[in-house]
Parts: sequence; structure tokens; C-alpha cells
Amino acid sequence: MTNSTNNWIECLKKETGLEAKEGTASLQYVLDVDKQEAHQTLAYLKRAGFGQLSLLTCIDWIEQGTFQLIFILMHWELGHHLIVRALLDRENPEFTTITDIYPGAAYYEREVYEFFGVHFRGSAVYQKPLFLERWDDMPPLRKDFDPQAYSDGKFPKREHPHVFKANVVEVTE
Amino acid sequence: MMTMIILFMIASILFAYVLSLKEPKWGAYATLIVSLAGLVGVSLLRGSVGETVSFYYLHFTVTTIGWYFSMILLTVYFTATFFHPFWMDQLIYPAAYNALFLLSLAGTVGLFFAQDLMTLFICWETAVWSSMLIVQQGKSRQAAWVYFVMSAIGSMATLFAILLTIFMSGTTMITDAFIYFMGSPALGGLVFGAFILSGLTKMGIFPFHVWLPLAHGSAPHTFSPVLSGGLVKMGAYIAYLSVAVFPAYQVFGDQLMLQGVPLPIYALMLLGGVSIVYGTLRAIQQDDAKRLLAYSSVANGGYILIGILMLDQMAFAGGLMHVLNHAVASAAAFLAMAAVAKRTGTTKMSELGGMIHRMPVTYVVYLIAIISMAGIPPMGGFVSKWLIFQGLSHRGLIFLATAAAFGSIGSYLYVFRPLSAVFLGQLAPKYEKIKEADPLMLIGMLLLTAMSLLLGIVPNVVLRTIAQIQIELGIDPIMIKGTITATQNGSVNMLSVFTVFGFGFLLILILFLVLPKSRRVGLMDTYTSAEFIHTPELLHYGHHFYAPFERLYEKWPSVLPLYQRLSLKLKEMGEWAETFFFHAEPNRAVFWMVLLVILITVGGAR
Amino acid sequence: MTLMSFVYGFLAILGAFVFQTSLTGINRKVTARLQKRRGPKWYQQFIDIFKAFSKSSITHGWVYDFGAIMALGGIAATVIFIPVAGFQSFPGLDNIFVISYVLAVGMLGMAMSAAGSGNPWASIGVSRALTNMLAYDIPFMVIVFTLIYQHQTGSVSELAALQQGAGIWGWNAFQLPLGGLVAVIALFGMLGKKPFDSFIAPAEIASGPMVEYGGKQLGMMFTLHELMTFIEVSLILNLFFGGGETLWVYLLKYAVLYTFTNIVSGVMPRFKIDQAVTFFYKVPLGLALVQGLLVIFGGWGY
Amino acid sequence: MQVTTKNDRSLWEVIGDYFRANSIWMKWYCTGCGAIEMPPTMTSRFDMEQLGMGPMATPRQADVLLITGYLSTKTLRRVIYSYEQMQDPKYVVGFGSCTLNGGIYYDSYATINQLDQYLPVDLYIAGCMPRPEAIMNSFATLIEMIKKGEARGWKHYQENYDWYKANQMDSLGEVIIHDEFHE
Repeated sequence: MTNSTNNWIECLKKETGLEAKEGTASLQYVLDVDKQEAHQTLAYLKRAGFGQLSLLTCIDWIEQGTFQLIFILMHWELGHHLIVRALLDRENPEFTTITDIYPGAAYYEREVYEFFGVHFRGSAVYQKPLFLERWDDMPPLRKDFDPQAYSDGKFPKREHPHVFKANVVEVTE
Repeated sequence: MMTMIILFMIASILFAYVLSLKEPKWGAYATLIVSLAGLVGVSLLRGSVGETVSFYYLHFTVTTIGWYFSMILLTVYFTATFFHPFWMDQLIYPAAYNALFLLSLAGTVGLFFAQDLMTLFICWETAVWSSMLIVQQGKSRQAAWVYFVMSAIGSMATLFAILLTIFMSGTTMITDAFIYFMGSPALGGLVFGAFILSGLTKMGIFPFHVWLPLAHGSAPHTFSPVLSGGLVKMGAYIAYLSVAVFPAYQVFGDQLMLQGVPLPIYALMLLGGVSIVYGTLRAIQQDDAKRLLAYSSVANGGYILIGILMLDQMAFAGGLMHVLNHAVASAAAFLAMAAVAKRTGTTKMSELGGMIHRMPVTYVVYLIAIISMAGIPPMGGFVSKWLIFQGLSHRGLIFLATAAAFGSIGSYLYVFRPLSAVFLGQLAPKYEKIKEADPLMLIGMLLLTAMSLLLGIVPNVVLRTIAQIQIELGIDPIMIKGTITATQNGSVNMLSVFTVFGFGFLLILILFLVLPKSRRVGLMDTYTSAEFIHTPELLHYGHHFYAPFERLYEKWPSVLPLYQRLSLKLKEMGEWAETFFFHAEPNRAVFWMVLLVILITVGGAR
Repeated sequence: MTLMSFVYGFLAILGAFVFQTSLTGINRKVTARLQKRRGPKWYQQFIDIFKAFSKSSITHGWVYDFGAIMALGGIAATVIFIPVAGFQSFPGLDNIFVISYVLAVGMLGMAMSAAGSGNPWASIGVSRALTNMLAYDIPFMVIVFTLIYQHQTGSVSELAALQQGAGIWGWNAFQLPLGGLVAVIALFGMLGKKPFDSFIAPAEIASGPMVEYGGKQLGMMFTLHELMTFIEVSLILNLFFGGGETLWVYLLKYAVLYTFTNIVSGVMPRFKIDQAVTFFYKVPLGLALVQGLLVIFGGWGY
Repeated sequence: MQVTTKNDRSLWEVIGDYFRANSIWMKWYCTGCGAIEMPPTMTSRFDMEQLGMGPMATPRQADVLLITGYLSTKTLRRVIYSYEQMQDPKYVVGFGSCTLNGGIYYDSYATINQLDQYLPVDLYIAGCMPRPEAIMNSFATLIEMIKKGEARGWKHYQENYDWYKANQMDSLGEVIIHDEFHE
């Protein structure tokens, strides 16, 4: 680890008080932020050299009742990947759009809205459909969505003597 | 007869002008009638070869070649006038347009019948000036300027040659005067070079081609066919005069001979070859259909120049016939584009598409025109190109033959481009409502189409006249027997070719009709790699049609920057000179004036 | 020009179709053997064409059909012009320029029909095909000019007859070896064989001009391809390999020449279209010009 | 749903079926993992060309549509579009259990479970995925079917067009999508 490598980590700590931890892979860092300060942190990180938003996605933690937004940023000079994570309320998932920082995020936001139903305030386009042509049910990647029921209702099935239901075996230590 | 035609022309110019002032549409119809009358009148002159007429200092005589060229010009002018009534409201000065149109017609016809050199020059200038003033009424004033400057270069050189000829030989009659140079090769070479220069600039031979795309592209749509099909052919006549009437082959007789061609003439032919290649390559690049056709005129001018300069049995006949074929084909193509422009308001190929579904007759006109222009049987252009090829391969002029072959195959590329991008492909929704061109315009275009077809099937009708010209010049005439056109390297029977082609077509038509009928589907129901596309414009392939090929030579230098730099330098020099004479301080002007007065006084005293 | 001429012409078209289609089928087997496959039946190409005719079809407007008819009609007419072993249905129409330009009628028809379908792949394919034509035709034309200059005739049958009688060394391919090489390379371009087949690249531009054809129009295009192959191979055979004294010699030579191009193209990759142009203008055009200059100024071949 | 069983072909149809049986060109739409079984079937090991079969670039030229694996609803729209662009007579072959009953994607919200609800399938090949031997075997069967005039799925589709359309609409809403990416 050279000085320049830790530069943005130290500066980040100095300026915002947030600490980036090392991730599981090399050159990978993880940063947990509050929903409120995510926006300004991302703006700061972009100025610090993270010019590329590689991915914006979401995880549904149904037991905790939260959604976790994941931003994967990349630093082109250092080759660092930074995973910025922010938790949202599952009942009322709302976030401010980051298209003013990373314009390309518009499509990721549409995707996250389509599959998880997270609202991005300030974006005019996030509700436009992207992948799921003519989707007519709840966002399908939420954990409380039942694909079997949806499939049974929507797609006719062949009458078949065999049962294709997977037999789930609980593995205990 | 001749007198009547000349008087009629002059009277009709005034008549058309006055009539157009009152009602432009009537003036437009007047141009139609006048050019038709001119066409009929001149065609009657065929029998009176040798007749001469004099008006004060102007002397005219009827010659076979003059008759041939005038007929071509009058045909092109006549068919273009069918479009005039529909364009009068788009012109700023319709009365001037009609009058100048007829004036340029009178000038060109006068040029072809001119007996002496001064008449030739006056008629030449009349045609150039009147056409320049018409070009100015088009899209760009700069184009008219470039046209004028280029013509002026040629005119000045020709005037020099004419004055020198008159001074040396003591006579102004073209045939007598030029014979004088048989004895003086050095002076003859100078006169030849200066005289043919105006022909080269007019035909747009490389490197004088710059005005052609500018003027053709921005002239009024109704005048572009006349420029390309008609006025450019004046250059061919000058080339004819300077090689056939002027004893060029004798004058250069002691020069280095290349396969029987003297080096200076060979060099000019090479310029023609360069024009073919250059015009072809640039035409392939264009996006504006009219500019594309203008560059094709550059390439075809190369064929005509090479053919005429050969002055032999085959290529010379081919060159003269190509004047007619290209005039007809090019006029038809320009008129078709004018019809499209009338309906859609643009000639940019990338903005058009699918016109065939709205203007099928215009499409057929354009199709026949380009088949002729590309030299594909059974249209007229094939015969003349074939004769030029025969002549070139007979003499073994391999580099010129290579250029000719390149221009011939390359013309498939550039003529297909408007066919595909304007007429075929997807029809944009904004053109959903347009209609076929007006019947009067269609008549004009279909006349040219019929001519192209006839020239291809029975070329000997024209070749008979050309054979007579060749006999008058004392070279072996092209051999024609019935429908067979023969050369030393083989013959062709175009009627048989047409019949066999029709036979093949008929066979396949029967096969096609016997098989089950096809289901009609929409244009948008097409293979899109299984993706749904609802925008016709996105499915239309019109931009950079030959992109991979264009990329090979897009970085090549152009002569245009050279001319621009030259004109800039000239302008600077003019401004510099201007400061001497017209400075803000009056004393400098007074100084020059006083100096001038002193000089005149001193000079006069002596 | 009598009625018999038309009958002979019709028979020539039919014969050319049957012969070339069988040969194509056999060559599909040859290619398969090259690739260690069993390959289709020898008459597979006939089945393919007749199958296409037996299917239903669509049309995209009158120019789509008219272009297809004009294409096949023009090509069929060109077959009539080709002298086969000295025999012609219409004597005196076998001028080399006439043949190569009548051929262009068919190509223009096909291009028109393809572009008339409104499919952009078709237009791209046509643009590539025309560029390809500009590439291979110039070296070929230069050699043709040289031949006409040397023999002072432009008639294909006369040029073929002039080579006969002196055995294999009388052929132009051996008299003018550079020219023969150029002609054979140009033949690959004419036939659209690899490496010059980028205009019908199936995976790249969905078979280019053919993209919208189905049913009878597709059958016509396949027939057209067979006839066009016959014309082009015949042209090279007549000009450079001495034609044939008898019909059987002619057909045998033809089969050998065609199979040769097929085998060579079987092991070739594909040029991009601009690479094809650059190649043709560097190597074959250079060779052709050298050959032409040697003949015209060096007196080679007299 | 109307079922046609009678087989009364005219002489021309019998001849046409002979040609069609011996020259089957496939529009090979790679929908799923089964596409990877096709290269060995085409190349020298199994050499599909000996049956007169070959791949074709566009649906206009093709005779048989191979559905090589699971079909997502998005893909199904494109497959139906391609199928309708093919020229009659045309045949459909479903590969593997995914097209039969959904296979391992039986409970996915995005893949259909039974292909013959939407398109007239002439032949199914069992397996996950079917091996080239099975594919070659099925092609031989298809050829026999066409020769006997039994592969009449395309006619069935025409006769029961409303039934198929209704099924397609139930599952897909609309076949030809209009949205910002297709305008």
C-alpha cells in the first residue's frame, strides 16, 4: 500500500468521517453510508477519482425489513473498486436520484425500480419500463414475490403425472 | 431557312421576356413552344449543309457536326422546358430566367453554326454569360462566381488563341485560319493549347472540374439538366474543333508518338482519364443527388474528351455518340431529381427514400437514365462506351483503357446510390402523402427515356450521321450495315441483343407467373434479426452507402484547397493594389491621377 | 436469327442450368470431403432449388418482383450469348464487352430487387457486392484489353479458337502467365467465392442481398446464381484456357476449373470488403498492368 | 381447438413434400443452452448436411424453426415474430424439457412452460439437453413425417390462429412490443 493508495481513504475520513474498509478481494473496498449522506459521499468520491459507476443494484433483506442499495465505483488510475452500500426502509423505499452525479445511472435506477420498486426522487424517467416488457405484478425480485404462483397463473402447464417440485432438504450441522 | 431561325430566336427572347413580365406561367409555356420550334427548324436544316448566312460581322454556316450538336442541345433544352411552368413561382426573376434561358439556347446554337472565329467567340460568351446569370438565381451566389471565373480562364485563353490565329493567318474563317498552322508547329502548339483550354474548362476536365459540382448542384433544378446535358457539351464541340478542324495530328506530327498518338494529345487524353477516375471516386462520396450527377458529368466528360481526341474510326464515333447519349441520360436523371425535389423539397439522398411507392414513373425514368449512363445494354450509353473501349483496346492505350474500365464499373456504384437511397428502401412517413409528378413533367422525362431506349436498340440512326462527319473529315467512317454496328475488333447487333434480352425476360416472366402468387406484405415487415422496429427512417440505409470503400480514399488531397488558397492570395493582392489607388487619404489618388495624366500627355506627344 | 435460334437458346439455358447445378451438388460433396464429412447427395442442389420453388412467397412491391425477373431474365439472356465449344445460338453476339455488360443487367436487377425489399442488410450487401465488382473487374478488364490488342478481336469464340491447335501451351493462361493468374484470381471475385464473399456473409449481414427472399423468389435467386456461375467460369475458360474443341472437352475443362476454385475457396478465410479492394488493386492490377505493358510495348506473345 | 387429421394431399403437394423433406433449412434461433448442441451436429462428427439440412440466415429462407431450450417471454415474442415471417410450409422443433414442460425453469416468472400453447410444434426432442445423436434421430423422424405429410403444424396454426393468438395474448399481453427502444 503506497501513500497515494490510501490518499482517498484518509481524505474521506478527514472530510466526512467515514471509513472505507478493505473488501474480500484485492483492491476492493467497502463503504457503508447513511441514506441521507450517500448522495454527498458519492459526489465527493467522484471528485476523488471514482469516475465510473460500474453497477447500481439492490438486495432485499426481508428479515431485517430493509433494502440495501449497492453502488460499485471504480477508480481508473488506481484500479480500485469501491462498494458503497446504503440501507433503505423496505416499507417505503425511497432514494434520491444520482443521475446528476453519474448520468449513466438512469438505466440502473430504472432497473432497480422495475425489479425492486425503489423510488428515485428527482429522476423523471425511473418509472419507465426497461427489461420486463408489459410487467403486470409486483416487482419480481422482491423476496415476497412468489414466482411459482405467478407462473401457474400466467403460463399454461402440461398435465403431467410426475411432480416436479424440488424436495428441499434442510442441512443441519 | 437559317436566317429565319436566327431572327426567330432573337425575337422570341424579347417576346418571352415581355410575356413573362405579365404572367410568368405564359412565359414558361413560351419557352416550351420556342424551343420546340427551334428543334423543328434546325432539324429541317439537315438537307442544307453548306448554306451560309451573314449578319453584319456574324457569319454562320450549316455543317453536319454543327447540326448534330445543335439537335442534341435543342432536345435537352426542349425537354427541360416542360418543367418551367411549375418552377416559375420559385424564381426571384422569372422573366429574366425565361429570357436568359432562350438567350443561352440561341448562343449555343449560334456557336455550333459559327463560320468565323469572332462569331464563335461572341456566341460562346453569350451562352456563358446568360447561363451564369441563371445559375446565380439558384441556391448559391458563390457557385455562379466560381463558374464565371473558370469560364473566364477558358475564354481568355481562347480569345488569345483566336486573336493570334487571325493575326497570323489573316483570315477569320475557322477552317481556312486553322490550316495556316500546318506549317508552323511551335505556334500551332500554342494556339492548340490555348484554344482547347476553354473546352476543357467547360467540360469540367480535371483540374478545371471545381465549378461543375458547385454550379450543377446549386443551379435552379430546371437548369441543372441543361447545364449538364447541354452546355457542358459546348466544351466537346471546342475539343472537336481543336482536334479535327485544327490539324492537331499534323501539327504535332514530329512529336513523340505513343501508340500512334502524339505526346501533347496523349497528355490531354490522360487528363481525360484522370477526370474519369476522379469524377467517379468523388461521385461515389456525394450525399446530394445533384452533386453526384454533376461529378458523373465530370467522369463522362473524360470519356467524351478521350473519344474525340482519338480521331479514329471507332473511339471518335463513340465519343461523338457519347455526347448525345450522356446528354439524354444526364438530362433525364437531373429532371427526375428535379421532379423529386419538386415534391419533397430536397435532393439530399439521406433524407429521402421509398419514392418508388409514390412516384413510379419518375423511378422508371431515372432507372432507364442510369442504365444508359452506366453503359449497360440495351440503352444508348452502352454503344458509345463500347465504341470507345474498342478504339482504346485496338490502339493498345492501356492506361486510358484502365481508367475507362474503372469509370465504367465505378458508375454502377454511383448511379445505384440514388436509385437505392432515393427511390428504393423505406418510405419515410413524412412523404406518405406526396403524389407522382405532373403529367406535363412526365411527358418531358418520358421523351428522354424513349430516346435512350431507341438509341440503344437502333444506334445506327445516329451513327449514320457520325459516319458522314467522319467522311467529311477524311477518316474511315464507322461501319454500319442494317442493325449491325461493326468495328475492326468485332461487331455488335444491338437489335439482336435487345431481342435476346427480351426473350430471356419473357421466359422468366412466364416462369414467374406460372408459380403461385406471392403474398403482398408491408415494407416494414422485413427481417430485422427478430427485433421490433417501428421507425421506417431507422431501417433505411442511405448514409455513406459505400462507407468501407470511401474510407480508402477519403484522406486523399483535393484540388479545392489549392484553388481556395489561390483565390485568397488573389484577393489579398487586389486589396493591396486597391490601397494604392483608393486610399482614404485623397492625396494618394490625386498623385496617381496626375501621374496618369502626365503619362498620357507624354505618350500622346510622342 | 431464326426460330431455331430461340429454341437453341432455350436449350442452352436449360443445359447450363442442369450442368452447373449438378456440378454445384458434386462440389458440395467435395467440400464436405475436404472437411471430413459425408456431404449431401449429388443432386441436393436441385432439391434445394425445387423446394424453394414449391414454397409460398411474399412480395414487397412491384419492384421487388420486377427486379427479380429482370435479374434472372438478364442472366438467362447472357447465357445465350456465351459460346460453348464454338457453338452459339445467335452467332456474332459474343463480343466480350457485350457479355460482361449484359451480365450487369442481371446484377442491377438483383440489386434493385434487393434494395426494393426495404431491408438495410440487403442494401449493405448490395453496396459490398458493387464494391467487390469494382475491385475484381478492373484487373480483369485490363487483361481483356491486352488480349483484344494482341489478337485484334473482341469475339470470345474467336479468342477461344485462336488458342486451340497448339496443345496446352497455346492457352492464354500459359502464353500470358501473369494474365492467366489475374484472371483466375478475378474468377474468385466474380463467383463470390471465399475470400471474396463478404457481400453474402450469412452470420454478418444475414446473407446480404438474399435476406428477404423466400419461396419462388429465392428459387429464382438460386437459379440465377447457378447461371451466373456458368457464365463467369465459361468466360474465363474461353478466354484463358482455350475453350473446348468438342462439347465434352469443354465440359470436362469447365468441371476441373470450377472444382479447383471450389477447393481453394474451401480452405480460405474471408476478406473484409476494403481489404478485398486493396488486395485487388495491389496485386492483380499490378500484375495485369505489367502483363499489358509487356505485350503492348515489349512485344510479348507475338 | 380444431384438430385436422385427414391427409389428402394433391399430387403437387406430394412432390413438393418430397423436395421439402430432403432439403430442410433451419432458422436456428438460439434461445437457450441447447444451441451448443448444434455445432457438433452440423460439423464433421454428425454432419447434418448428409440429410440435406443446413443453417440459413433469415426466417424467409428457412423451413424449420428450432427452439433450442428455455424460452423467456421476451424471447417468445421474437420467436413468434420470426415464425410468422417464415414461408409456408414451415415446421417447429422443440428441444429439451424446457419447451415441453418448463424443465428446471418450471417456476420462473419469466419463462413459459409449454411451447405448443403458442406455436404449433411438430416434434419434441426429450432431454436436458438432447445430445447430437438424439437430434439427428429426431431430424430423421421429421423427414419421415414431412414425406408422409404428417408435419402439418403450419396448417394447424392457420386453422386455429385465434386459439394460438388468444394463448399468446394471455401470457404475453402483446406480441409486437411498442416501447421507447422500438420506436
